[in-house]
Amino acid sequence: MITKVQKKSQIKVITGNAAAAIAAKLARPDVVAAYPITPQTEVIEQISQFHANGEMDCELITVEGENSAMNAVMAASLAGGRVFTATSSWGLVFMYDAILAAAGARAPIVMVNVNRETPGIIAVSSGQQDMISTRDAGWIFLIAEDCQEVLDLVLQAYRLAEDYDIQVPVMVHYDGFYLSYLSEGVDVPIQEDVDRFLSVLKTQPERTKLVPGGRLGCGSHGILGGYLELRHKHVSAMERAKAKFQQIDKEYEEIFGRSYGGLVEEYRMDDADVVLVGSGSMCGTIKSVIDEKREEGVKAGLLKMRMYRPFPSEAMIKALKGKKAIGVVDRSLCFGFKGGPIYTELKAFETKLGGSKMISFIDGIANTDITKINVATMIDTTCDLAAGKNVREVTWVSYPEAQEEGGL
Amino acid sequence: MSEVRFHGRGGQGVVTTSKILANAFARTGQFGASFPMFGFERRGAPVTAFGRFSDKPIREKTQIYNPDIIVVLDPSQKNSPAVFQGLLPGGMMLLNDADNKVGVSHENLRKLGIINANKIAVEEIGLSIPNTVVVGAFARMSGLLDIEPCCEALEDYFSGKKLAANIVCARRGFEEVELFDL
Amino acid sequence: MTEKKKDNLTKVMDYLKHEDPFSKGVAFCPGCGLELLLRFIPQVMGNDIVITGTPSCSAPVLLGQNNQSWHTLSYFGTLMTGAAANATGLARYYRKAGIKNTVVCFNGDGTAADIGFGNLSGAAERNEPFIYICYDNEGYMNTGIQKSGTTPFGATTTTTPFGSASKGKNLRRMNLALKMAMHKIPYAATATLSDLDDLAKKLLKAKEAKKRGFAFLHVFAPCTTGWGFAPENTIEVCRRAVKTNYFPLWEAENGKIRMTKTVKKPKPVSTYTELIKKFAHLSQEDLQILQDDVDYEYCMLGGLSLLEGECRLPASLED
Amino acid sequence: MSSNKYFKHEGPWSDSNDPLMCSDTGDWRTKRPVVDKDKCIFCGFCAIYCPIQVMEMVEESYFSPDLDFCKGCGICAKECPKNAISMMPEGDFKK
Repeated sequence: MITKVQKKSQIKVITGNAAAAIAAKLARPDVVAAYPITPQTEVIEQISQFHANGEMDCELITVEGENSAMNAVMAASLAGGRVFTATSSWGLVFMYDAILAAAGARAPIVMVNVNRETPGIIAVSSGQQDMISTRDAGWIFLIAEDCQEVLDLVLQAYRLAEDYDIQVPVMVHYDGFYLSYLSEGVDVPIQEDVDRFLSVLKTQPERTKLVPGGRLGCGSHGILGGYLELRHKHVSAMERAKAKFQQIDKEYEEIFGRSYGGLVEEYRMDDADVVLVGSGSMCGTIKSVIDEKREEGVKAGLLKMRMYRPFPSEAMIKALKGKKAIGVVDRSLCFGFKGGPIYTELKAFETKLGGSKMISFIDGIANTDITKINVATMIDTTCDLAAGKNVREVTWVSYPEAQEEGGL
Repeated sequence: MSEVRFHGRGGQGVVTTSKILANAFARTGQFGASFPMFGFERRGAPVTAFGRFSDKPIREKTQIYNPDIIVVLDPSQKNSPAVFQGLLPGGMMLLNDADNKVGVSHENLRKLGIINANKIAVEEIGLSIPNTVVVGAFARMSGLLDIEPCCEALEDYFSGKKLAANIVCARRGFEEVELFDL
Repeated sequence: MTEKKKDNLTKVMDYLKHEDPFSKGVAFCPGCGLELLLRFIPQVMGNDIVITGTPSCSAPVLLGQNNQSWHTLSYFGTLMTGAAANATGLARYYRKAGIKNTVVCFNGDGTAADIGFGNLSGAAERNEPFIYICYDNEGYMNTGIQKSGTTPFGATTTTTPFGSASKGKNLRRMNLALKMAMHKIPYAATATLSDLDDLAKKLLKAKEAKKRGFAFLHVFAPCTTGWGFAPENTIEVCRRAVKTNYFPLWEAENGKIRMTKTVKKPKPVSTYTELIKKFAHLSQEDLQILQDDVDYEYCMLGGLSLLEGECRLPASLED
Repeated sequence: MSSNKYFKHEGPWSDSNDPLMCSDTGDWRTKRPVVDKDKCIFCGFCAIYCPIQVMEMVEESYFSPDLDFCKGCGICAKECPKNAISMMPEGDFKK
């Protein structure tokens, strides 16, 4: 008979940034390296305070820039350490070369990226453009909807990144200015439960590690066939990550009592005719509007992407197949395409959706707020599409001027 | 669900007011969510924060456009149109003001609470940071929660002598707020 | 006869206590200063070092090919932008895990002085516990001889060619080692291949200093191919660089500079440049500019080294 | 898992527990160092300055290059204080 641990998890009212910092602390990383940037700053401040209080026994490297943060954690993780870093926007872009190197080196890094706009303008505003700018770097991308999920995903990310069968770095994204600064109740698990959840990794074979005198070197040139082999191994690991993440989500539920459905979360999808596809903090608002629309008799549902890379195409096709109309909400742009990035990618699977029609919504970029009214507009427009009405392929929800001018 | 908008200036603890209230709601088994409106936070600059308080989980992650309650920590903004923007019918307003006369009006405003929070704060903590007084006054005016969870919530933000002084602030806010039905 | 001969053996041999971990046949040019330096370091410091490297002349040998390797050292190879940060990550993790280590971050002047200087400076400021060695061949040799921050005045490279409107590089070189010493790190030094006993001593001092934090070594390593001198002259070029004060040898503990070799009667810099084709086009006037720059730099250094006696590190600042 | 034809590991790791790679750099040589054993005073300068470290001690009496790898740079000859090493055209030795 197992004696139940007396300590219990606690609800704490904290920001998404604090949730990320606490999750990092609970994962007991060996090395943390980070550089502050709005809206991520609080993450590294909190970790610094934990470290200063002696609550976090890690090597804390207060680097001189994000590029060094990524380079430091990459090397530390390949030496065998558990690592953590956090950034946002321009910081993510300043890391870009190291992000590619870390993925290619298969360094199991866990990083938090607090989404913020990137291109051109020094815009301190929300948006997922930074995520899109790095989507083909070979990292696994997970996206959180609320502060609780920030904490849960960071813990799940360690299981995924460091899994012997995966060994791919994981980036946990959450919306800056929304979840970063939003204070809400978060169920903070106790250390023993987190240790138990992560202990599975200790039962696996050891990954290759850089040891002094170990006669192993990391960063070998892949010559001809060797390079191809590495690329194929990487892509194969990304594919395996889908089933692995599904399994990790289930195991997480067994210990912590929370599950999100794995790669995608389906909200009122069973009998839905029209579906919005979304990701991140907008999903909470969408759920709330869907409930109101359901009262009016509109059969709307939400498909929330929790995993963006690898693209969970099978799970999405399964959930979306046969729906009358799908509106994909993008918080970023896909320059050179009219529709948003997720829309453009999902469009590749259109023939497998059994005739579902698709449209693209662009909102929540460049300091715009995805309001309940905006979401209602999106659902109405998707209903129009389902009803066979003539609907624009791409709608900039907060920028009707574009449509008036006869533009996109 | 009650949607609350907080108006003040950098240095008054506007965002913290909203955070403490969210914390207090969570302590009663209810739900609270608080976040600041984006912008550069500098001492003296106008600051807006949002709070949602409910007995059900709060999922909305948007700014608040139609508040049920407005809380004004900076008296100089009390007649600003931005403060009343979108106020729903039957709305409430909590005002930190040395002048306890009803000097504001709005068609949707039905209840007004006035508290001289700066004065109490100076007396208790020696600084004119009105936020914890306003927390107590909010509990009383809104009737949404008792003062005890508010005092408990302060433990997450203060400690030692500061905590004790701020608890006194919150209690005095709760007791001394003057309520007017309009 | 044999006994007498044994006494002649250079004392440098005494420093070579460890095996050469490199394969005999590696792809460096004949007469390459980098190759000598790279083989020398582990023979002095030991084979249990972890070396980090970046794309450069050293990379084709330092990094492996597929599963194969040119040497038995543990190495980590990535990007020029983050070399010092890579070494930081390694050294910090080993410290946390209690793994005995000597991390050597080995880079050319392109990484150290130019693209990777930001994180080199950051690592020095944080006094990270590893050794950074810059082999300075005064340009980007691996990409085909382009100008770097340490390329001296007048030198031709493929991006500072000689022409009617250009003397080669029209700018003066930066003094990387002095910049690093000014971070007040436990140890910073210059060295070159003609003075191998001096180099060996400094490698061992750096290894010792690493226990207190950051150690930086700036090693002058001429490039026969990129500079245009006969392969057999590599060591002679180094020797003349020292004898003309073109590359003075010094060390600095906590920023306090001490000359490790003083040249009694420095030769004119032309005795150095005459060996090297990249300076061949320079007129007497141009050479004077280079001479003036060398003199000026040496004067600054000399002034700083004179502070040695008066300038004591306060006990409160000792580790 | 995909195949391990080129790499033993998931990522780009080289393994020097296997035999090291090695090129026949002796073939690069156009001139060959020839040591005059009588002139050699066994100072070892040729050995310490040899970039590829192929000057080997013979009977603690003189030094001799490993011609399988010597690239023929001539540093040994140049640095020898007794001019005991001469660089001879490689063609002279071809059979």
